[in-house]
Amino acid sequence: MARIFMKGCEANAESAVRAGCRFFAGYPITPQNEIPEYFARRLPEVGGNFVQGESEVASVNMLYGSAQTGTRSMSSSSSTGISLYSEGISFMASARIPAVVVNVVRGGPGIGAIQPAQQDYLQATKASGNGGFRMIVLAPSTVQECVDMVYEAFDLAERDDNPVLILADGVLGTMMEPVELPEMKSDEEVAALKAKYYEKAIVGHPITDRKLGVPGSVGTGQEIRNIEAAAMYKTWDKDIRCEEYMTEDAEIILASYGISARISKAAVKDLRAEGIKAGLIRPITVSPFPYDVFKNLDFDRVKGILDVEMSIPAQMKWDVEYAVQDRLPIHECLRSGGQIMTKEKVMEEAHALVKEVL
Amino acid sequence: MARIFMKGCEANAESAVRAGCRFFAGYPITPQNEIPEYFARRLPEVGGNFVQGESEVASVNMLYGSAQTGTRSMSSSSSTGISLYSEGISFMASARIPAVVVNVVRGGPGIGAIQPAQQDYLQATKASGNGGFRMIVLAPSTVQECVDMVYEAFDLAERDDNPVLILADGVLGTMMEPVELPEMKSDEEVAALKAKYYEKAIVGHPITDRKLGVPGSVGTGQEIRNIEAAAMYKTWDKDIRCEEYMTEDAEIILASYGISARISKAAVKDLRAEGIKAGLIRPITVSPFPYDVFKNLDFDRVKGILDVEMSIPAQMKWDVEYAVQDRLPIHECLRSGGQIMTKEKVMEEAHALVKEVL
Amino acid sequence: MAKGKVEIRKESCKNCGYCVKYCPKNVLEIGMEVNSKGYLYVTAARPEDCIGCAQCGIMCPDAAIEVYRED
Amino acid sequence: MAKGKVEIRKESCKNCGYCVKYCPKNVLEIGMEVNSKGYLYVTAARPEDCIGCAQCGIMCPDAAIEVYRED
Amino acid sequence: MERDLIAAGFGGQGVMMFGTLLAQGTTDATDKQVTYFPSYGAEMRGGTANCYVAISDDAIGAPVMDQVDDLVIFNDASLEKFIGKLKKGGTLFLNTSIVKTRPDRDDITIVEAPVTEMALEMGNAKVLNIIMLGVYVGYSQVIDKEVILKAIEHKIGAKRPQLVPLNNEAFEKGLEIGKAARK
Amino acid sequence: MERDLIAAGFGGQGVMMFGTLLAQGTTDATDKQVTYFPSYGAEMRGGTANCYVAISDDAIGAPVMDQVDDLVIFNDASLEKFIGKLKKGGTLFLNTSIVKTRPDRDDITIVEAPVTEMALEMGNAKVLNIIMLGVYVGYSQVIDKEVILKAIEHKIGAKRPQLVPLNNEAFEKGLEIGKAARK
Amino acid sequence: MMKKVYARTTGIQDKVSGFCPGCMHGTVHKMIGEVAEELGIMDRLVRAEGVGCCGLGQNYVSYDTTISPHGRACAMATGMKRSNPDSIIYTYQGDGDLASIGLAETMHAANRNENITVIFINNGIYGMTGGQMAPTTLLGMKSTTTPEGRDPEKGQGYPMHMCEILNQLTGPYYLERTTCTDPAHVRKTKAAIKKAFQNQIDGKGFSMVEIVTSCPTNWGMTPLKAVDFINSDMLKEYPLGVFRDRSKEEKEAE
Amino acid sequence: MMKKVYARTTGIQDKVSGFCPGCMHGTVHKMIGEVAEELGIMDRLVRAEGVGCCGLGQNYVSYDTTISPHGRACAMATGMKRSNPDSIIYTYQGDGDLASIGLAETMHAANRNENITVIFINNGIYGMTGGQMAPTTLLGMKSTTTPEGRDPEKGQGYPMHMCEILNQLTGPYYLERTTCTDPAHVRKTKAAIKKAFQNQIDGKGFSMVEIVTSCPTNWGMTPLKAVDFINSDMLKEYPLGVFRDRSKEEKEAE
Ligand SMILES: Cc1ncc(C[n+]2csc(CCOP(=O)(O)OP(=O)(O)O)c2C)c(N)n1
Ligand SMILES: Cc1ncc(C[n+]2csc(CCOP(=O)(O)OP(=O)(O)O)c2C)c(N)n1
Ligand code: SF4
Ligand code: SF4
Ligand code: SF4
Ligand code: SF4
Repeated sequence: MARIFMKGCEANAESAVRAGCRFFAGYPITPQNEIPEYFARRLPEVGGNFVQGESEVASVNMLYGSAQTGTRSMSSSSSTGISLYSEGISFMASARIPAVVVNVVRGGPGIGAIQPAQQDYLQATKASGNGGFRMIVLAPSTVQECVDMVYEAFDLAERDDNPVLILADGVLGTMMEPVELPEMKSDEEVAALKAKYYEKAIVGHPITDRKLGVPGSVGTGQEIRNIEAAAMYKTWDKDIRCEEYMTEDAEIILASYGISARISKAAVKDLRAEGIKAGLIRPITVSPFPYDVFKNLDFDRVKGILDVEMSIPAQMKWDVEYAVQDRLPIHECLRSGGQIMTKEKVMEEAHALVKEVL
Repeated sequence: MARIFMKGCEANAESAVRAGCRFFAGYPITPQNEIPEYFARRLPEVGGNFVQGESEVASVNMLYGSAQTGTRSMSSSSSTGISLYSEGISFMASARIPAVVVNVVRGGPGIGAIQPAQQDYLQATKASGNGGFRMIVLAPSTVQECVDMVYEAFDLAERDDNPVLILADGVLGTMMEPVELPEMKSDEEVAALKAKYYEKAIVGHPITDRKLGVPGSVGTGQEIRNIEAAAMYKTWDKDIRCEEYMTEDAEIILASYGISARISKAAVKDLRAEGIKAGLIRPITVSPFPYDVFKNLDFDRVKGILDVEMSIPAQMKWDVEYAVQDRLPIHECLRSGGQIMTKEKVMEEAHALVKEVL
Repeated sequence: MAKGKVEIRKESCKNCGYCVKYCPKNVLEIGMEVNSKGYLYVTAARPEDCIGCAQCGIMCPDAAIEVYRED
Repeated sequence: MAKGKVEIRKESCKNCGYCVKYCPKNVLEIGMEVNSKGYLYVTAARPEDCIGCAQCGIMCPDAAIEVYRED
Repeated sequence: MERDLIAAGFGGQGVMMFGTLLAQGTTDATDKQVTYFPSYGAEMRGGTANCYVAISDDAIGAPVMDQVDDLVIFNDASLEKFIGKLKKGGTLFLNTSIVKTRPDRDDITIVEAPVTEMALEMGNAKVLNIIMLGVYVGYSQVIDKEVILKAIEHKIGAKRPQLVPLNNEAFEKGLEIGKAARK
Repeated sequence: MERDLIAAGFGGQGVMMFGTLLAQGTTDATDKQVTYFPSYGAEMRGGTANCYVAISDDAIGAPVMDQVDDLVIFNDASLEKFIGKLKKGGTLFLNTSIVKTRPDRDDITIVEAPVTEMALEMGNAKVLNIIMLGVYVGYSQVIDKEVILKAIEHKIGAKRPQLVPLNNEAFEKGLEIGKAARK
Repeated sequence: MMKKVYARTTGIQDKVSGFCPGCMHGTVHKMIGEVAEELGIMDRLVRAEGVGCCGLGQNYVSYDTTISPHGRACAMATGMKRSNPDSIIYTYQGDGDLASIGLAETMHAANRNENITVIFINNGIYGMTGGQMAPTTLLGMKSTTTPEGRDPEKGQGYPMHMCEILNQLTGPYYLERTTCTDPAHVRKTKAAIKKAFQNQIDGKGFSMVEIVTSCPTNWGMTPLKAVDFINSDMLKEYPLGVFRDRSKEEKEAE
Repeated sequence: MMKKVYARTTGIQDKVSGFCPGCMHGTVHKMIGEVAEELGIMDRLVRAEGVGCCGLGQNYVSYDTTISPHGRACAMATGMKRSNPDSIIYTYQGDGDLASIGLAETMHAANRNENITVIFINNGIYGMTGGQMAPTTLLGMKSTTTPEGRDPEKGQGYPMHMCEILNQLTGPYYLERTTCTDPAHVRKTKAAIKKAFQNQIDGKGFSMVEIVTSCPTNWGMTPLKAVDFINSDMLKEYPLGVFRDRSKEEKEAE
């Protein structure tokens, strides 16, 4: 496969098109503008529809509408815009509608800063809206992973009848890297996907086969639906994905996801070069979270954890603590508000940890 | 003080007025309609302003606007409406604006059911919007507590320059109970509160003392602001509140908040009557969460925990697990989607737990 | 003989009175019996006067009335 | 002698050309020097022609021009 | 001691007023703890309406109960829905004007009253709930009759004082039936 | 081996094009790993613009670095902002037409070129970045000159083929300066 | 032999609706079904439902139905229609839904001339939540949030005229306001609904029928009194008529 | 002796603005300051800022300023004005902010006749995010989301005329559209802004001045070419004028 030098946002969008995505609705917001802009050019070429929503609230509901037809559908936004998606995402999760949403995170809270951040972790993994629903949340750390994860996300969404979130960040959105693109699904394949969804689609049946889209129910209905959803979430154990790098003999562990993990990995190499037995645990699915990888650490060998994220206060650290409990000191290596994590910063904090625990 | 028989929503609103609240903006949604309706009648009487926003998004931003003048300001909504508050709440937390928001939770996710639920726990405590900000979240379990907490919430909000959330539910919103109302702040006291806030207010200064409301910053500003906010959150340890009922010698612990806790308490009494050594831990502040109360349990004596909430999947259980770790079995006693927890259900699940662990 | 006929689904009737008011022949009346939803439902008090004009059916919000006419 | 005078804050000028175009006396010109933001800024090439009409000042989006006139 | 009650019927039968008068009256006239919880469907009219009232000397736990001491039923649908929630030995109050079925239980007491008919006889169909309240208080003796008369004054008198005598009369009528059933 | 670079200047000086041509060219012509990260202020114009390029034989870690091998500077503000990020022994490429100050460091090499003036002489102020790219490639020899010529063809030629010869010429001019500075 | 001249439409299920006595939501649901039968589109019909008493229709109608977040029906319908152009999509929305929280979604769908049909129930009040002020509430009308009557001097605003407002946009194809106060008006409303669906079938674009109806429950009136109130008060504020009909313009241009 | 006849207003700080060369955001910021000086309200002035290039003014103006979520400035200003009636509150919003995401907030504030002043910068495009289509983008105009030019046949909608739309509401007190293409128009714009603030001082209610401006950067034109484009194209779609002036009506009624 040929390498193509692409911007993260555009690679995301192209990959979605290749996966059969034929509908995108979204609203401009930095640093993800190139996603809608790419779809605006690209979707008409493949007979799909691009709509610039009048707002994020409108966009997420256009997504919700389109997804109910069985057309592979996607939207993207960033941080403050994703807050406006809360209600719509909650509706889709309640009505069990598959769709793919990308959050190219920027500095927050509030309008924050247009520069990259990882400040939406708890929102993404614990509560992207009211009602306690959950989503599979994938966290890429390279443009290639953006491409691969978006491509796969549609399958996961349809498997579970649930929205899937890609938790990217402004670095991944705006940086360029060589990528290999997945194969383009043919028109027939795209049509077949839609046909396969027909029984679950809310749109397009004769009255003899009437469907009702249900983001809520009266009586005991809602409880039953919540029980079903909870049971489905339990099946996600098998979907947990996690990269472990040089952890076999590690004495300190860097815990990090997404863009920070990539930087941490470079730091691990440098630490090893210095003779420090460092390793990296990178949750690839941040929801479901790979708690067991942390729980199963050899707590006699490992002496400390460095939580590396572009968020203040720390957020993923919470999940790490949940797993590790009081068994290890967990230090923080944080940047925030659009300040990008650097290898130098990670090295500095890692040295501080080493000094304390080794 | 005289007992007055009042509906939860109305008691909430009256208490706010007595605390000096002079602005309310909100949008109708069951089961909290009586809050805006009460304010619509009451605020004009005390020279305050009631605005029926055209939507939740408009309402939360009216709140944001009013709060920046130093006028005690409040809003309320329910579940799916609270999702639409996400962006506005995140802005207020970022700009460090004090305001009080009440969520009278109903069944979710999505539009859910108009009946009572506790389905918004993780959203309330972990991510009421983008950006990783936090709020103090108070969880009343009686109408009297609604009254007391709303009254106090304004002080907390102003102390921290941060929004405060009251996490109620549809039972508390619609039930009637006798309550004692707190004293009415005089016009002078209300004016003094506003005057005291003048230095922090964004609205109302001459250009020599110009103020800028900042829900975000460029350069390193946002990171600095996040560091300051994170430091402020750390001061909340002193604010943690938790009710412990018959825990001294308890062998099983019911963990529950809000309306479910009240029901659990009745169950504890009945269990004790049966000779079962049960106790109740009720987080009153669900954020910050009383982790230490759980961590400091005597794990030799206590044999199991029953997590009682009106949410499926369980949500507060997550916080309990975070504290208790693998040291005790944690069973679930859940209702959801508008089905109200009953003492009978709690007894049944408690018996099952007892059977297994005692 | 009547030129028309109304069939009333008594369970659907909610006693709004529209059909009674708009029947040009004064055929219908609110009856004295309650359906399972607790409404006193409409009956054709003077069926012989019905001309099958369907005004009642058109006005009924609850589709409680079907109308027949001499062919 | 000139009846008017312009004072130009060279750091504020962004070389949009509005003042040059709307000056009725053709007093102003884009100069050949760059300010610290990298813009070639405006200068009064023919100050003696200035009548102090303030058209340039009014048009300048960046409030880079203040205008004086003979009293 | 806690005494729990569910009242249930159609929307429009005054079920909620039944509950509020009882709860309001008890709050005003006693030191007891009281909770009142109303429950509606999404429909504004014609749906079901029911409410839960608890009266107790101590703090009240659940404002919504699975098992109650008293059940006040205004229509058949509600009987079917709620009969399972009546405790063994509990009392069922039935509006026999409307409710045609009878529960298949012999561990409860049934107090019957044709309150719809009685109300129609009194010339105002709306007071059926007040008659039933009389029946309930007369039979259960859970509170003094004055408590309710005051509550009527307070809640109904505030907006429509002209209706107070009629409601008092309705209440007394029910009270008689209730007392009679006690024997 | 990884080689990292920051290029920085005003918006409008073609800083981003400098970085993309380098990164795009390297991707197309080699097997190396490449990352390019652009960074802007909120303003559309007149703000600062800078970009980070990493070229490496292995997987690249941080696409944004605190310490780089090469620093390409187009104005004074950028020099002040970024000089601290240049590694000991690194190379600083300066647009001397604009940059008047000089850094207070003796642990680096400075390659100077008056690229704004040169571009003006060539009749198109916009090619200053391409000249600088020539200087950079000529001096660093990080890639073959053909790689950039192809990239110019590819990126600039696609939209404005008429500009390719001018850009090629600009690149060659820079290349000469760069090569000369090597000696 | 008697022939059925008025039949219950197959567009509604064999159920009793959840609407209050006399509520014209029922009337309109019935008509939509009748129109779908007459146009032969029943099996292509899809409803994007607003939130409110509108929502009580979800288990009453017999075709595909989906529930949008409050106010967002037009956005949802946009996504549905773009991805399933063969379906006939209509939104069904109350005044709170369409004109308050959903104002932007409604207007922008109209401005894009989305090929959808909008049925707008203007009953001057919030129904399901219990009688709060709507954008269409008449001046002086009491609601639970304007307990002394809507008063613009108190910052409570003025009645909003959606047909007139949408008519300021170039986008929409057809805009008409009707009512259901007597059989003649019901027939007119049905004709308007039919036209609105026909436009969609023909690919013409955005059609809205605004129907002035009653909410006897929250108006605190009997159904018949409420009809009188429509005639005496509502229609004064909301005059009936066709506000936009591009098909007419097209014909005239021919 | 020379007298200063055109001075830099104290309404802006001693800084260089972040706006692009020739961007009329700067012109308007300046005028607002001048008007505030002339009306003596500088120390009461408060700005509720929209998101967009508007926001670049936050550290440029010299009085109280607060940033609303994108599109919600009119809602925020409502809360501010209700709770601080003595402050003079204005919103400053672009076309994406006011007419796209914030359409409902803008219209409902107008409908309530909130006593605020709205300064609306109509430059036909999204500025800060890099040139996406705005509701006011002209037909045929290229943007990054309409790469082949805005085309209603592709469901991209039509230019929206906010003065005309708001004029359908009973609420607003004053609506005018102006431009800044030459000194005479700049003066007219300033007069309109002054009137809009005077109305607020007098408690009259909602005033909006829509100013047709350029975005040279995203239009891809030099500032001067962009001025020509306003005159040749924008003003054809957006005619200047007073659309509503209740003070005139009041005078006539006297
Ligand atoms: C986001 C959100 N806000 C509020 C509500 C509560 N709510 C349900 S229906 C309704 C309004 C109903 O009024 P209208 O749209 O006029 O319809 P009607 O009931 O009169 O038919 C509201 C506000 C909701 N479900 N979702
Ligand atoms: C909720 C939200 N959505 C999107 C954005 C991104 N955004 C910033 S400015 C802007 C639009 C700018 O356009 P306009 O309102 O026309 O103002 P201009 O920049 O042209 O002055 C957008 C969409 C945001 N900040 N918040
Ligand atoms: S119109 Fe229908 S619902 Fe109304 S009274 Fe007649 S049959 Fe009953
Ligand atoms: S108008 Fe102002 S910014 Fe433009 S060229 Fe003249 S002085 Fe410079
Ligand atoms: S509340 Fe009003 S709108 Fe809703 S069903 Fe009843 S009458 Fe109709
Ligand atoms: S991008 Fe456009 S609107 Fe924004 S400052 Fe530049 S010229 Fe002005």
